[in-house]
Amino acid sequence: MRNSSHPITNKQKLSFTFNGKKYFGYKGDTLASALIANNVKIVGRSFKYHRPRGIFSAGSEEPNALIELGDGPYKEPNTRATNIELFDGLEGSSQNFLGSVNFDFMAINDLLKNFIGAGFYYKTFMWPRRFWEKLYEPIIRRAAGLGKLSLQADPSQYDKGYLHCDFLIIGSGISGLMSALLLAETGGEVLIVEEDFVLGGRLNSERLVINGNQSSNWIRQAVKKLKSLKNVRILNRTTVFAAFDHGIFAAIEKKTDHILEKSSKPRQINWKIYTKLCILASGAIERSIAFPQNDRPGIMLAGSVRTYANRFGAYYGQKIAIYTNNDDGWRTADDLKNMGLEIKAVIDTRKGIEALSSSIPYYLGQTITKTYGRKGIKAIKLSSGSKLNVDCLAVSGGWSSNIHLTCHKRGKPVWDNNFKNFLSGGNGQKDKIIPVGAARGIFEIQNIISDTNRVILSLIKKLSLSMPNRITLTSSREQYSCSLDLVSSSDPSNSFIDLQNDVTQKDIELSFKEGFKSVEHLKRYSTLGMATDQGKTSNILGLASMAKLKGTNISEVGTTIFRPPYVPVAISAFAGRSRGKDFRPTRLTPSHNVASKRNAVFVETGNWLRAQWFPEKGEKFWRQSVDREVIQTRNSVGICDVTTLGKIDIQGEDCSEFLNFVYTNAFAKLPINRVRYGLMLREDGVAYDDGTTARLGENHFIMTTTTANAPLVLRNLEFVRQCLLPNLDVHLISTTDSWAQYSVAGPNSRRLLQKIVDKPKDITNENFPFMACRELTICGGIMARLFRISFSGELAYEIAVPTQYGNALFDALLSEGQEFNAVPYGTEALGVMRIEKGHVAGNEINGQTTAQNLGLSRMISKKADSIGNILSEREGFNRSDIATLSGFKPVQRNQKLEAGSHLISAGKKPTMENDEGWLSSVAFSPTLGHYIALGFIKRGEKRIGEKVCAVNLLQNKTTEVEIVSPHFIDPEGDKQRG
Amino acid sequence: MAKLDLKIKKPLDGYSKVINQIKIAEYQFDNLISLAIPLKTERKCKLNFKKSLGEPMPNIEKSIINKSGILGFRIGLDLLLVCNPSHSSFVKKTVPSLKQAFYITDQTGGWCGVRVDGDRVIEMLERICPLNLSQKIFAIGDVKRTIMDHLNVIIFRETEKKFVLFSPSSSSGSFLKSIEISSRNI
Amino acid sequence: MLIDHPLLGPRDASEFIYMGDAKLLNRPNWKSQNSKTKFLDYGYLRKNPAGVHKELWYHEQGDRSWLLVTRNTVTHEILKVELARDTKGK
Amino acid sequence: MKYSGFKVLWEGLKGNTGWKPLWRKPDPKKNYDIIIVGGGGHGLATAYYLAEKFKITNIAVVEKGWLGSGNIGRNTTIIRSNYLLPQNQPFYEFSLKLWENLEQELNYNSMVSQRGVLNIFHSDSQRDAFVRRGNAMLMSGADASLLGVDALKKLVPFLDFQNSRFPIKGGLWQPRGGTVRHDAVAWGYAKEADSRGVDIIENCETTNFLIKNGRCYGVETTKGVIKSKKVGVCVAGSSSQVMGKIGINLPIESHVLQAFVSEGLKPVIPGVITFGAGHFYVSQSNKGGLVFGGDIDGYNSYAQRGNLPVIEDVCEGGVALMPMIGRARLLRTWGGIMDMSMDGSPIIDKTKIRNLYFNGGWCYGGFKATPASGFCYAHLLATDKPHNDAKDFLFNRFERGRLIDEKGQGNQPNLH
Repeated sequence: MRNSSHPITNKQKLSFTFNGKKYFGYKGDTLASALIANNVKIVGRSFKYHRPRGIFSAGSEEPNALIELGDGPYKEPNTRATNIELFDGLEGSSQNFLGSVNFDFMAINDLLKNFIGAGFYYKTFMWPRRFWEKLYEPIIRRAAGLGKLSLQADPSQYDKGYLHCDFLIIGSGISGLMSALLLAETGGEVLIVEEDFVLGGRLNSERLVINGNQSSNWIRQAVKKLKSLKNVRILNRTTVFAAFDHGIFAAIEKKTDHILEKSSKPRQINWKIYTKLCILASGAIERSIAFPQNDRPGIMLAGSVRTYANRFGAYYGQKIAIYTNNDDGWRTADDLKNMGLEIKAVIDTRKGIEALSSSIPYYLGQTITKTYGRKGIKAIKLSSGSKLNVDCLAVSGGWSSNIHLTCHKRGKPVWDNNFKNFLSGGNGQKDKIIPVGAARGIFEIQNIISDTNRVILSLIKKLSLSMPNRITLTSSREQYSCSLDLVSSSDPSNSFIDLQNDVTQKDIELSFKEGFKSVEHLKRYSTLGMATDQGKTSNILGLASMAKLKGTNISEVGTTIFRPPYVPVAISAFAGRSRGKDFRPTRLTPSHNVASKRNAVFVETGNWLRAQWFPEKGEKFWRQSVDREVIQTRNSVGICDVTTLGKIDIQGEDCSEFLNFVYTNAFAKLPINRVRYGLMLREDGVAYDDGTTARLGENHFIMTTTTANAPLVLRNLEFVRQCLLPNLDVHLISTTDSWAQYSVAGPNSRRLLQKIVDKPKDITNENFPFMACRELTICGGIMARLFRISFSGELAYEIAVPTQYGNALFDALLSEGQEFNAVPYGTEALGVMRIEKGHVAGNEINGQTTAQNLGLSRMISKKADSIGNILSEREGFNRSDIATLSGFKPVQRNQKLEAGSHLISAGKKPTMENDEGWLSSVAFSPTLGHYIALGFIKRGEKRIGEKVCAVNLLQNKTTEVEIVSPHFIDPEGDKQRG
Repeated sequence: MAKLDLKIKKPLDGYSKVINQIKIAEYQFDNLISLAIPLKTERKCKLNFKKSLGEPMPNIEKSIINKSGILGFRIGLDLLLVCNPSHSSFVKKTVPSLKQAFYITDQTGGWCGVRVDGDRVIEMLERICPLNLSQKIFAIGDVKRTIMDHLNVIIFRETEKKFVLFSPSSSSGSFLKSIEISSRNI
Repeated sequence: MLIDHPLLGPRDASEFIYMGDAKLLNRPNWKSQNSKTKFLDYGYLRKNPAGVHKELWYHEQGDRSWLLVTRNTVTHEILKVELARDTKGK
Repeated sequence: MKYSGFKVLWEGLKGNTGWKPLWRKPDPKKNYDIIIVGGGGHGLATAYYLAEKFKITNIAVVEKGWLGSGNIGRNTTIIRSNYLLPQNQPFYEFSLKLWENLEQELNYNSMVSQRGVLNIFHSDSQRDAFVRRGNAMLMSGADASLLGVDALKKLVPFLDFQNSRFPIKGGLWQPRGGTVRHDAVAWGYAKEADSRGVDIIENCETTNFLIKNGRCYGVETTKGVIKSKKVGVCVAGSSSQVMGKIGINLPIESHVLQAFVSEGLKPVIPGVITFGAGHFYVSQSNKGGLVFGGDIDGYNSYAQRGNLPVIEDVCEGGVALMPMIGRARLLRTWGGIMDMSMDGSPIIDKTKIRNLYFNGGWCYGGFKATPASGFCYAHLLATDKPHNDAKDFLFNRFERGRLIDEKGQGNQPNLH
């Protein structure tokens, strides 16, 4: 119910639905506070036993109230009601039930608890073997899991961002705000990040007095001051969820989650924060106590009951008992009593303490042995035997410093026996995280104020920054001490340790009995702390329980560590904008526009889009276009954009020595204006890349690489330049994007180019023979480079112009080529022609093949050192039976070949032992009228003419093929020299 | 033979747009060349640079602009970029002069410039640029190279709220989209 | 991670490419005795310490320099960053 | 202890009082026939097969931390035998066959779940490579099929077939691949090795090897000296550290591989799906979490944790491949230390010290290899001869130039 005099009731009224029913709340509510105010008791079902569960906490530690938020593609499962800022039109529903949340058929599991305790599934479901996937597992899978995904693409937008600061302050409670005020005075950049939509942290939930006024006054002043400072930035609705190396933190900002209208702005922003230091003012999280039937709706953390009452005016019940092992529980009793609610009793597990409130009935040294009310607590029974009728039980097992982030770099928490609490242990490295306030294990406000002053001022002193004055605040006085009475001894199978994963005291006992005693084994066997809350409210209970069983204490038992993220974060938020078509950038070639106009079909080649073929009217099938492009090129002239090949400008006095070293073959004696084919190995002697390198001047070369390897080759060349041969004068510039380059191939290529170049005589066969190159001008003075190289085996050139002219040149070549019936061709025709000619490409140089495999071993010069030279001499590279590059034709010429088929000698079975090689590249050759292939087969060069089987078991196909030379056309190279 | 006229195509065809008060426009230039400093000739190159461009050769991550509006960026220990927006004698005079000391590579077509200008530019850049944009770290006239949205970008700060971003021309469409989305998302 | 580039200051590690053990700087002489053994050692064997490690990083999305980084492989703390070519000169 | 459905019922009725520890916690004896250094999946499997198949039971497994605390306890649980190379494929197929009977053999339900492994391809040359690989699988007796887009639309309709940057062109499908509940594998092997007399000694770190005249005769540990006739090292992730104690450098670097799990969700992912145009693979655990991963961080590390760029890269791949997972939340990330070898393949071999054996270099493929690795290592330890299916996993392959480079990346471990 709602306290009608609470200030929240003056705010805007909001309507929302939960499980299809309409309710009202106020601006400033969370979904959880609004549900409590509307007397919604059961919000979900537990993971395993499907027990009815209510809201348990008021923050991101919530184990029970996981709901499905939104509808259709916006549906978001497993959302913690305690973290959802209420908005008008919100739609939420419970999850993980069969039937309805109030009547769940799966609750049968609760009755089977004895048979399906920790790890039961390891001991059964093994027979018969086939039944696992067919029967047992599908049942288990359907029963497990929490919410449902919509199965539709996430329609929201997400973004990322980068923030830099000197001081990152996580949390805006009193210690966070004080730290910010102090550190801001040093002039450093301060970034305050607050998970909640309001600033102030715990102060919002308490009735504390600061400087004689309600603490909210002080928050207002502090925030106002901070907002006025230029060097302070505040992000609310933002959770720092992970700490990484060297002061890098990740935070998720909920930008539009609290707005119903689907905004065009991103829903969430994943900030990467770079900071010199982090002040961790993340407060503390209350823990539960394990006792029989401690999971009923209406049993809540005491601090959360207080939060709902103080901050939201929302009461879960009106007859309240408090069960505590520490002083803080009593404060809840006081606050609620002051609001006029009936406090049935404070039950404090501690004997021999002074009652902390005289006006409230209390029981000291007693425990709760039983609770009543399956769908909402009705009564509790004490160890003394008395039974109290209650409609809400506030439980406090003490407070745990919220040190999640300090564990992300594997910092081991250390046990503080004083406050029964794990503190940040650091991890021996400068991890740049400095806890303050409750996160540092200081729980009383007057001490938090003095300690925060002390910690931050000494930090400022250590950093030799300008010293601010300490902040003098007077406050209410708090008192806190805590016991470790966390686990009940009766009815262990109904005493819940981990509410979300339904881990009971009995499960801990069973783990112990079966030898799973180390904390890690306990976690893995019982699933303690492995739910979506990472056991924020329960881990200590499990450890206390194990300590009790082992007869030792918690610090001996140790703890598992928290792993990032602090709260679960949408996978989309990590992807940001890099999804769909924007998953990776798209690179377009200079001829892209012209090609689009000619209806080219494009293909992804790495990040490039290249024209694959250019369909013409009436062509229905890709092969028709490709065959035409090949034939037209071989008969006359074709033009293909080859800009994507890597181009590296190499200049310097020692270029030729450098090239001799990075290629296996020699380049020093390459004359100016000539091109040479080069082979690169990796240092392990395996073939790496190939391409042509042209010499434009004494100290100037242009290297080409394959498209795929362009950045890698540059990286390796830079390695050689800087790390292996730093005394050479060599400079490397990638010019892939700077030059548009087109292959002009076919018998009419020279005639076409002669129409373009400014001095046609310069490129006659005599002046410009095969493997010549030259810088020249075209079209009336435009700088260009011409290379007489041929991938297709035809008379062919590659012509390069500065990229800005590329589009126009492609157009010009096609229009000037009309008289020759010039054709643009795409990567498919390019591939067909190179296979016909027997040139290798990525399918052949795949990182596994050697120069020897490729039949290029003679290219490894033994006159000079080169990368990979020595290790290519190893025995395994030079065995007589290695597979070598060969050509293959189907014996029945009308048969199709498939790349990836394996080669088996005729009459042998297709087994691994009989495997002799494979087909690497296959094409239909329109020139020859049948399929052809390049491939590798053992001793291929000696087996020309032999017939073997190309086996494609995936298609259950065997094709007889003949081993031939890889050069299917013009093996003597007359055409390219013509 | 009929003389063919090859028309220049700028990567973004002269794009210009205002989104959320941020002016986004293709930064056009006539020439962009890189200068590599030959091994152990830093002194000679410094003299040549001063002589050719009239300004001292900048230190790494710093820039100069000369009276003809020509920009010089030092992007590596032995590497500079020189960008000529529109000065007419650049190719005929400046380049041959620089050639006497440096190795020159023409990169005019290789890079695409985008100028972003406006009060909210920092907010926008925060969404894609991992660098610290505080003027204490990234002063006016500084030039840095980094990665934005998977792309290599050279970022040059002209004023407090005005930057020029150079990215590879082949992917300039994707990069422009990144800038547009960033501007829209703030 | 952040790598404090000796010329450019701290830069996000995502601008860099990792190569590995700095022994790769010391390529054997191909004409030396046992050159094959030396190349095998150079190419394949690693000390791989749990602790301080000298390693090579390439500032691919930056100034294209190869860096020699001294880093602890257990804590990831970076102790020293140098230009690889400078250390070669020494 | 024999487990069964009946036993679970019976114990349930009795209040679960009769369960016993899965393995003893013995103190080390002075002498053993064989000591296995490393109580992870491979070490425990080795001990089990030595006892079961080679009838050698006087064995100690010494483990630095808690049993199963290495990569068996922090992997993404995938089993498959979709390898290309003849040195690998038969070995992994052998392993898959052992997985298929493991639960019955160990009387422990490790939830071997053969729901299939799918590798998506996005280009013609990727398809060519997958065809070659699929044929290698079939030739070594494994199962494989090539699925076209239509088949994929039926099998995994939630992939982005419409709007993806790199279009989905098909997939290589191995129906017998799947997942296993990883911790339970260690526990099952431990239980059965223990019941055959193997001493599993936890919290017992090997500090040195006892070596005399080039022969190893035991180990020094934090629980004292333990002698044995043979010592088998099986500590992938820490191989260099352990072998470094006697000055042996390995062709191995240690790298961190991160893994991720989402919050629990009702079943959506049928088997294992691997993206071919980025770094992302995913399966869904029986508890409902999407278990996913990608590439290693790429730098040498013993930290068992990683950094943000890889998390982003993996999630980008995930959302690109199947945009419906976008609203699922990442719950937990963690990291394991990988023995990244110089050609991406493992080593099961003798060392230059007599009676000292080595098993490591599993890169991030070690989990699926667990049974076969244990079996083959047991074979080597018992007979001094390599098992036929692991006969190429030798140290000297680097010297001989007989590399087993499945990915074709050469001697750069962080690329494998």
